[in-house]
Amino acid sequence: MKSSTAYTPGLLRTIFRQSYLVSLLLLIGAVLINYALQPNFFRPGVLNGNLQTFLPLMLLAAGQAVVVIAGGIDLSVGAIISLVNVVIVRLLGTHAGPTEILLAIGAGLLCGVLAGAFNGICVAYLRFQPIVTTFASSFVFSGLALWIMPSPGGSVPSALMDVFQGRLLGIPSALLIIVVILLLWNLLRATRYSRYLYAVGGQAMSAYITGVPVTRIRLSSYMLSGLMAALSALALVLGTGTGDPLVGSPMTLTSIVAVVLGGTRLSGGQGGVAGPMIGAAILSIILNIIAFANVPTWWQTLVNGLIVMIALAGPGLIALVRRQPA
Amino acid sequence: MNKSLKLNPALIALLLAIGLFVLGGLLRPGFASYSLAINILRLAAFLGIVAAGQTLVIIGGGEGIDLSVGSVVTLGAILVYHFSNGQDALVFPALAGAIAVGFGIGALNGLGVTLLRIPPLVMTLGMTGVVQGLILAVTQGALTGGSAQLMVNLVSSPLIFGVPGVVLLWLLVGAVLWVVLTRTPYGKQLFAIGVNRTTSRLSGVRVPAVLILTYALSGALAALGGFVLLGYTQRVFLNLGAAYTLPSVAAVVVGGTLLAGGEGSYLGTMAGALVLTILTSLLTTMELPESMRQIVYGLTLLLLLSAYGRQRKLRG
Amino acid sequence: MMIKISLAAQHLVKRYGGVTALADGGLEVRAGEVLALMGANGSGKSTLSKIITGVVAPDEGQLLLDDREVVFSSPQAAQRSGIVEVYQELSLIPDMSVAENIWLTHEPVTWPGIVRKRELLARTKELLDLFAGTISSSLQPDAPVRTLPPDEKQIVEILKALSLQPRIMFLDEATASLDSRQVERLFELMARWKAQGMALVFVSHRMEEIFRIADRATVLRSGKTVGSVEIARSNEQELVDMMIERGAVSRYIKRSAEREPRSTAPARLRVENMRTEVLRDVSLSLHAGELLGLGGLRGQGQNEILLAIFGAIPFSGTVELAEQRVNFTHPRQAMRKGVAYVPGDRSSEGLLPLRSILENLQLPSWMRYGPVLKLGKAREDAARIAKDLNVVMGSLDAPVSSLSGGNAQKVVLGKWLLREPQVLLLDDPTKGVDVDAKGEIYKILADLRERGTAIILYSSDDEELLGLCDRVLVLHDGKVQAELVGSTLTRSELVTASMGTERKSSV
Amino acid sequence: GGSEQGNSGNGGNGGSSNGPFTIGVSNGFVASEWRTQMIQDMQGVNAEYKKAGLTKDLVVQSADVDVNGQIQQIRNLINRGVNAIIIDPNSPTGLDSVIKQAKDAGITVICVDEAVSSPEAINVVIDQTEWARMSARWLAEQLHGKGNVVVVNGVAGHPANEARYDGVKEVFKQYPGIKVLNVVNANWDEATGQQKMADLLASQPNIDGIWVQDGMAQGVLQAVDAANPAKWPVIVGEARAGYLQLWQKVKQKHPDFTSYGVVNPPGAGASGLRVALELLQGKKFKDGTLKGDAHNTLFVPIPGKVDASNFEQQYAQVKDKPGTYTLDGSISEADAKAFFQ
Ligand SMILES: Nc1ncnc2c1ncn2[C@@H]1O[C@H](COP(=O)(O)OP(=O)(O)OP(=O)(O)O)[C@@H](O)[C@H]1O
Ligand SMILES: Nc1ncnc2c1ncn2[C@@H]1O[C@H](COP(=O)(O)OP(=O)(O)OP(=O)(O)O)[C@@H](O)[C@H]1O
Ligand SMILES: [Mg+2]
Ligand SMILES: [Mg+2]
Repeated sequence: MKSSTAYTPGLLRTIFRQSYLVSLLLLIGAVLINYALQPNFFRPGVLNGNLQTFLPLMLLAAGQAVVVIAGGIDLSVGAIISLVNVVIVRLLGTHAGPTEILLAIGAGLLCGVLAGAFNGICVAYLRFQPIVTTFASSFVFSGLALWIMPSPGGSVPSALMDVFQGRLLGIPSALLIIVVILLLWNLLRATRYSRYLYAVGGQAMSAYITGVPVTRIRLSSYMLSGLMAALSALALVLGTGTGDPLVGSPMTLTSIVAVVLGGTRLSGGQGGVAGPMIGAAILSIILNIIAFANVPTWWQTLVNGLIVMIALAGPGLIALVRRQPA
Repeated sequence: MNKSLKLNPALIALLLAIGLFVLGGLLRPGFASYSLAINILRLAAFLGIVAAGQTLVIIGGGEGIDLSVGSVVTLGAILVYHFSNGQDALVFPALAGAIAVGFGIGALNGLGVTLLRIPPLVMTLGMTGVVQGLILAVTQGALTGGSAQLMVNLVSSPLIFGVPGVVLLWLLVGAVLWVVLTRTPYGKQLFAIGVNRTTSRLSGVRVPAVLILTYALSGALAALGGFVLLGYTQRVFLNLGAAYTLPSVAAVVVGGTLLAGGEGSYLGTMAGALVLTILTSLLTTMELPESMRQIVYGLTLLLLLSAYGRQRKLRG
Repeated sequence: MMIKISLAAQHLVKRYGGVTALADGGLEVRAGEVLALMGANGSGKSTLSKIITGVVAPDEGQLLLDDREVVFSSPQAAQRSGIVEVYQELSLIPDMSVAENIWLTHEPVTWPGIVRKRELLARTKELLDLFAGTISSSLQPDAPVRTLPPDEKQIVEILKALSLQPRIMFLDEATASLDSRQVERLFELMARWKAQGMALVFVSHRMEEIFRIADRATVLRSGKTVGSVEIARSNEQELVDMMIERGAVSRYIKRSAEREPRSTAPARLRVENMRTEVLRDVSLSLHAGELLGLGGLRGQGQNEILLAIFGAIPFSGTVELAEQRVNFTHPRQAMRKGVAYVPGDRSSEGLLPLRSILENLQLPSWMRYGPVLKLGKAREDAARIAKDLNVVMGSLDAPVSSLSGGNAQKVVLGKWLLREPQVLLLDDPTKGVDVDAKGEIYKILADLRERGTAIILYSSDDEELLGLCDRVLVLHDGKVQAELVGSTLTRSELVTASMGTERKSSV
Repeated sequence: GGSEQGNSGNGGNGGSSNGPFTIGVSNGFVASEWRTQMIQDMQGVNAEYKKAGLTKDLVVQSADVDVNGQIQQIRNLINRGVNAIIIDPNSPTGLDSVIKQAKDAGITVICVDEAVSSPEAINVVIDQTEWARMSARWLAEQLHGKGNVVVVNGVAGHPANEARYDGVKEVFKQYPGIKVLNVVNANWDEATGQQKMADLLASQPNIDGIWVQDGMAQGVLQAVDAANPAKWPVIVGEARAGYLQLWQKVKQKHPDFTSYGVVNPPGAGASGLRVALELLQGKKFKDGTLKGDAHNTLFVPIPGKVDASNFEQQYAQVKDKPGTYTLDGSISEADAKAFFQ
C-alpha cells in the first residue's frame, strides 16, 4: 500500500522535516537533568571538559552518518581510530617540533582516508555487503595498529594538548571544532554532491540510471567516514596524550547507536549529520547523569542500557500512540 | 543475477571449508589430523548453534540482525549453571528455563523492531546492554552454581567415533531448521517477508507475528548455545558469549545468506561456521604475531566474501 | 531550436543468463517524429530502449547517431548525446523532493557546486505548469516524491526527462498510470516537442493512443524487430497480427444476456457509508456472479475501497459478507472469509521477485498443506492453476522475476484463484499487460463470473469497464458520482461522470 | 582547562585534615569477576573507615567504557568534589592529563591493579612483571630447563599483558633449553583459552609446558584434561577457586599432577584505599618507598602462591566458593601505615 505519510504543507513541514528534531529535544532534556544533578555543569571549565570527552564520539558519529546516508554502514571506524591513533603518536616521536607535528597529523588523516578508500573499493566496486566487509576490514586495520605499536605508549607535546584542551579564538577548542563541522556540513548540504549522497542511499538503481556516479559516490562516503574517524582519533590523541592500539574498538557500535538516536535511518537516503552528533552527546551525557544520580554500582550498566533503550524507543512509542486511534 | 555464482552457496562454503582444512594440513603438518578435525567440529558447533537464530533473523529481511545473541548466550549459561547447580536431575528443567528466558528476550527484540520500528541493529544492541546490566545487577558479579556431569558428558566427551555429543546436537538443530525453513508454513512466510513485506501482508501473512516469533527463536537458540558452551567450559563468566556476536553474523554471510533477506539456508550457515572455525584454528596453530593473525583473518574473510554474497550490478 | 538528428539501433542482443531479453532488436527514429514501439509483454521494448539510453549493456549490435557509430557506457553518456528516457519503472528517489528529483545531476549551481535553490524552485514551477489543471495542489516543487500518487509520480518522471532538454526522448508506458486528462495534456505537449524537432519513441499497450499520436510504429515480437509501418496506412488488426503469432485478438466478453444478475437474491457483499482518509460515505452492494466496475479518474479512492474491504486499511462504516457483518483488521481475516485482492502495483505489492513461481502461487495457502508441508500436493495444485491460466514459464521453480508483465500478472491472479474466492477485488489487473494476455485475463474473469464469483474491478482503461462490467460506479473525490448500468453504461456518461460536477482544484 | 577545575571541587584541598572524606572509584571494565571482587573488597574496607567516621560512602563509577569514557568518569568525580580518586586504569598513559586536572583540583589520585605513567598519581600495585617471573621460573624448573613451551597470553597490546610477558621472556632467556613453540592471545577469556589450547594440543603433540596468564588457566587445564595426552605438559595455573577445584578434580585421575598459581589480588583496590586515607590524613611516604620510572609506584607484596606444598589448605579455603572467586589479599591498616613516616 502507499504508506505515504500525509504531506503537510507550509512552515509546519519545514519544522517537522528536521530529522534531528526529536534528538534535539532529547538532548535538551538530558542536559537539564544533568544540570539538575550537577549544578556546576555549566561552569566553563566543566562544560569544556565534557565537550572534550564527547568530541571523539561526535566526530565518529558524523562520519558514520555520511556512510549511512549513502546507504552503507561502517563497522571498521573503531579500528581506523586505533590505527590512526598509533600512526600519529609513532610519527610524533619523543620530542616533536612543528614539522613533525604537521607531518604526523597529515599522515594520520591520510591514513584514515586510505582505510576508508579500502572499504569503499570493496563495497562500491567489488560490491561486497557493507556490514561484513567493514567487519572483516576492521581486523586488518586493528592488526596493523598492533603491528605499528604492540603496546600503549608514546607521548604528545603538551603544548599541542594545551591548544586542544584550552581555547582557540576565545572559544573552547572542542566547541569550536563542533561548530566548524556543523557549518561545513551545512555548506556540503547545499552542494550537488550531498544530493548524490542522498540519492544513492535512497534508491541506488534510480540514481544510477539518472546518471549519478553511484560507484564513486559510495567510495567517497567511506572515505569521508575514514577521514572523520581519523579526526576522532586525533581528538583522542590530544585528549589522552598517548598512543593505544586498542583505543578505538569499543566506539564502533556506539557510533551507530548515536546515528539512530540522531534520527538518521539506517536504511539510508535520509537524515543528516547534526542529529547523530547530538545523539553522541546524549549517549555521553547519560554517563554523567548516572554518575551524579548516585546509581548503585551494580545497577549502573542496567540503568544505562535502559535509558538508551527508552531513548531509542521514544519516537516509535509516539508514532505507536499516534497510530492507535486510526 | 548471475546464475553461475548463485549455484548453491551452501555448497561453495562447504568446499571452502574442506579446502581450508587441506590447506591447513599442507601449511602445518599435524593440522589435518583426526583429533583436530573433531576439535574443529566441536568449536564450529558452538558458533553454528548461536548462528542458527541469526540465520532466521537475517532471512526475515528488513535489515534484520540480532546483536544480542552474545549476551543471551552468557545469560543462558549463567541460568543453567545456577539453577542446575551441578545436579543431573535439574539440568533439563534449568535448560528449559534458560531457553524460555532467551525466547522472552528475543520476543522483546521482536516487539521493539515491529511495534516501535527500532532498527534491528540498534534494538538488539541496546538489548545487549540491558541483559548485561541485568546479569550484573542480579548476580553482583558472584556467579554461583555448578555444571552437572550429565551436561559435560553430553557436550565434551566423545559419543561415537570420538565425535562429541554437541556435534550430533548441532546436526539435530541443522535438520530441524532445514525442515522449519523449507517444509513449514512459517519458513515459507519468513522467506516471503524477507523479500517483500507488503506483498506478504496483502497475501494474508501476519508480518509482525512472524517477525516477533523469529527474534524469539533467535533468543531461544542463543540460550541453547549458552547451554552447550557451559557444557564445554563447565564454568560461567560474565563475558562468556560476547565473542560470538559478530562471528555469528559472519558465519551466516559466508554461508551465502543475503543480508538483504529473503534468500539463504541454515546449511550454508553451518558450512560458514566451519569455515570461520577452521580459519581461526589454523591461525592459532601457526606461529604468527597476533597482529599478523588479525590481518590475515580479515583479508581471508574479504576473500571469502568475494566468492559470493556480492550485491547486484548497477548496470545490467 | 534543435538541430535535426536521427538515431538508428541495429541488431541489438541482450541475454540474462538463460533468458534472451532481446534477440535482434532495432529501430530508427528521426527528428520531428513520434515512433511507436509496440510489442507484447516481454517482447523486449524496455530492454531495447534501456540499451539505447545506456542503462543496459548490449551483448551485440550497434547504435548509429547521425550515421556515426556511438557506444554509451553509462546513462550519462547517452544523456550527453541528448538521449533520455521516461522509465517504465520510474527513476525517482522517494525521500527527495520533486525539484531535487527533476534536477538531479544537472542542478543549476554556482561555485563550488552550491545549488541555486531559488532558481531550482522557479524552474520546477515552470515545468509543473505544463500539466497545470491535471494535477492536484499537493504536487509542489518541495513535496517529497514519496507522498505523491502514482500518476503524479509519472508526471514528475516525464518532467525530469524533459528538464534535460533532450533531442530524443523515450516514453516507456508513460501513459499507463495517467488518467485521460493527463494523457490528453501529454499528447498536446508531445505534439509541441515534435514540432520543435524532438524525436520521440512512445511505448504503450493502448491501441487508440498509438493511432492518435504516432507517425510510425516499429513492432517487436519475442525479442525481434518484425517490422515498421506508417500508422496512417495501417490498422489495429495489422499491428496486432504483427505483435502476436496467433491472430487471435482479445474480445471483451459481455455477460450472456439471458443470465441477468438475480438482484432479488441477497447481496454477496454490502458496504455501507465507508469512510477513510479519502473515501466519503461510499455504499455499494454486489451479487454473486456480478462484475461491478469502479471508474473515474485515477486516485479518486477506487483502490481505497478495495483495500478497506480487504481489511488492509482502517475505515469506518460497515461491511457485510453474505448478510453477515464482518470487521476485518488484517487481510488474513478477509482471506479466510473468501475475499481476494489483486493489487495495482504488481512488482511491489503482488509478487516476491526473488522467490519461485511456486512459492508466489502458494503464499496465501501454505497453511492448507499441514504443519509439515506436503510439497508434492502444493506443487500439483500450483501446476494445475498455472496450466489453467496458461502461464508461459520455464518451470514452477523459476524465479517469478523471469516472467514478463502479463505472465507475472497471471501468477498474482493465480495465487488467489487457488483459494476459489467468493469475492474477488481487482485493482487495474491489465495495467501494462499486452493485448494477448489481456484477452486471456478477460476470459478468466468471465469464467469466474459464470461460476458465481462476485467481482469488483477497478480499471484505468474505460473501454475495459464498458466492455466487461454489468454495472459501473464512477468515483469522484471519494464519493460515488454516478452508477451506470444498462442504457446509461456508455462512454460519454462515463467521461462526464469522471470529471465530476466541479473540476478538481488546479494550481 | 586544568586550572579552572581548581575551584570546582568543594573542600577538595588535600593537606592535613581528618575527614570524613569522600572517595571516588573509577572502573572502566565491568564484565570481569576480578573487577567486581575488587570493588566488593573496597566497599568492605570502606565500611571500617566509615564506622570510624573517616569516610563517607564510596562513589563508584563502574561501566564498560573506552579510555575517553574513563576520562569522563574521572572528570565527573572531580566535579563531584571527592577528596580522593582510586582508578583501575584502562590505559597506562592515556589518563595523565585528566589525572593532572584532578591533582590541580587538590584531589589525591591512586591507581591500582595497573600503574600509570602520570607522576601526579600514586600507583598501588603488585609487580606484574615479578608476578609473571615467579610462575615462569617455576615452569622452567619443573622442565629442568629444557622443553617446548606454549604461551597463552591475554589481550595483545594491553599493557599488563605486555609487562607480564616481558617478565616471562626475561626468565626463559636464562634457560636456553626452553623453546617457545607458539604464543597465542586468548584475551583473558576462559572459553577462548580453552578453545585455543584445544587447537594447540591437537596440532602440536610435543608440548612439554604451558605458561598461561590468569583468567584463562582454567580453560587451558580443561582443554588438556579433555585431550588427555599421553604425557601431560606442565601447566602454570592461577589462584582462583575454579582452577583449584579443577586441580583437585584432576588430582583424582592423575595423582602426580601439580601446578602453580600466583595470587593476583583483587584486594589491590582495598590496599589503594588504605594508602589513599593515609595520604588524605597528611602522611608522607618514607624515603625509598616509591619505586618505578616516575618514582610514583608503591609495590604491595604479592600475597602468595599456590603450589604442591600448600595446595591442600588453599583448596580447603575455596572449595565452596564460586568458581570465579580469586584468592585475595590486601594490606592491613598497619601495613599501610608502615609505608609512611
Ligand atoms: N555510477 C556509475 N556510473 C557509470 N557506470 C557505472 C556506475 N556504476 C557501475 N557502472 C558500470 O556498470 C557496470 C557494473 O558495475 P561494476 O563496475 O561493479 O561491474 P564490474 O566491475 O564489471 O563487475 P565485476 O566486478 O563482476 O567484473 C560496470 O561496467 C561499471 O563500469
Ligand atoms: N534483469 C532481467 N533479468 C532477467 N530477465 C529479464 C530482465 N529484464 C528483462 N528480462 C526479460 O526479458 C524479456 C523482455 O523484457 P522487457 O521488460 O524488455 O519486455 P517489455 O516489452 O518491456 O515487456 P512489458 O510490455 O511488460 O514492459 C522479458 O521476458 C523479461 O522477463
Ligand atoms: Mg517494458
Ligand atoms: Mg516487462
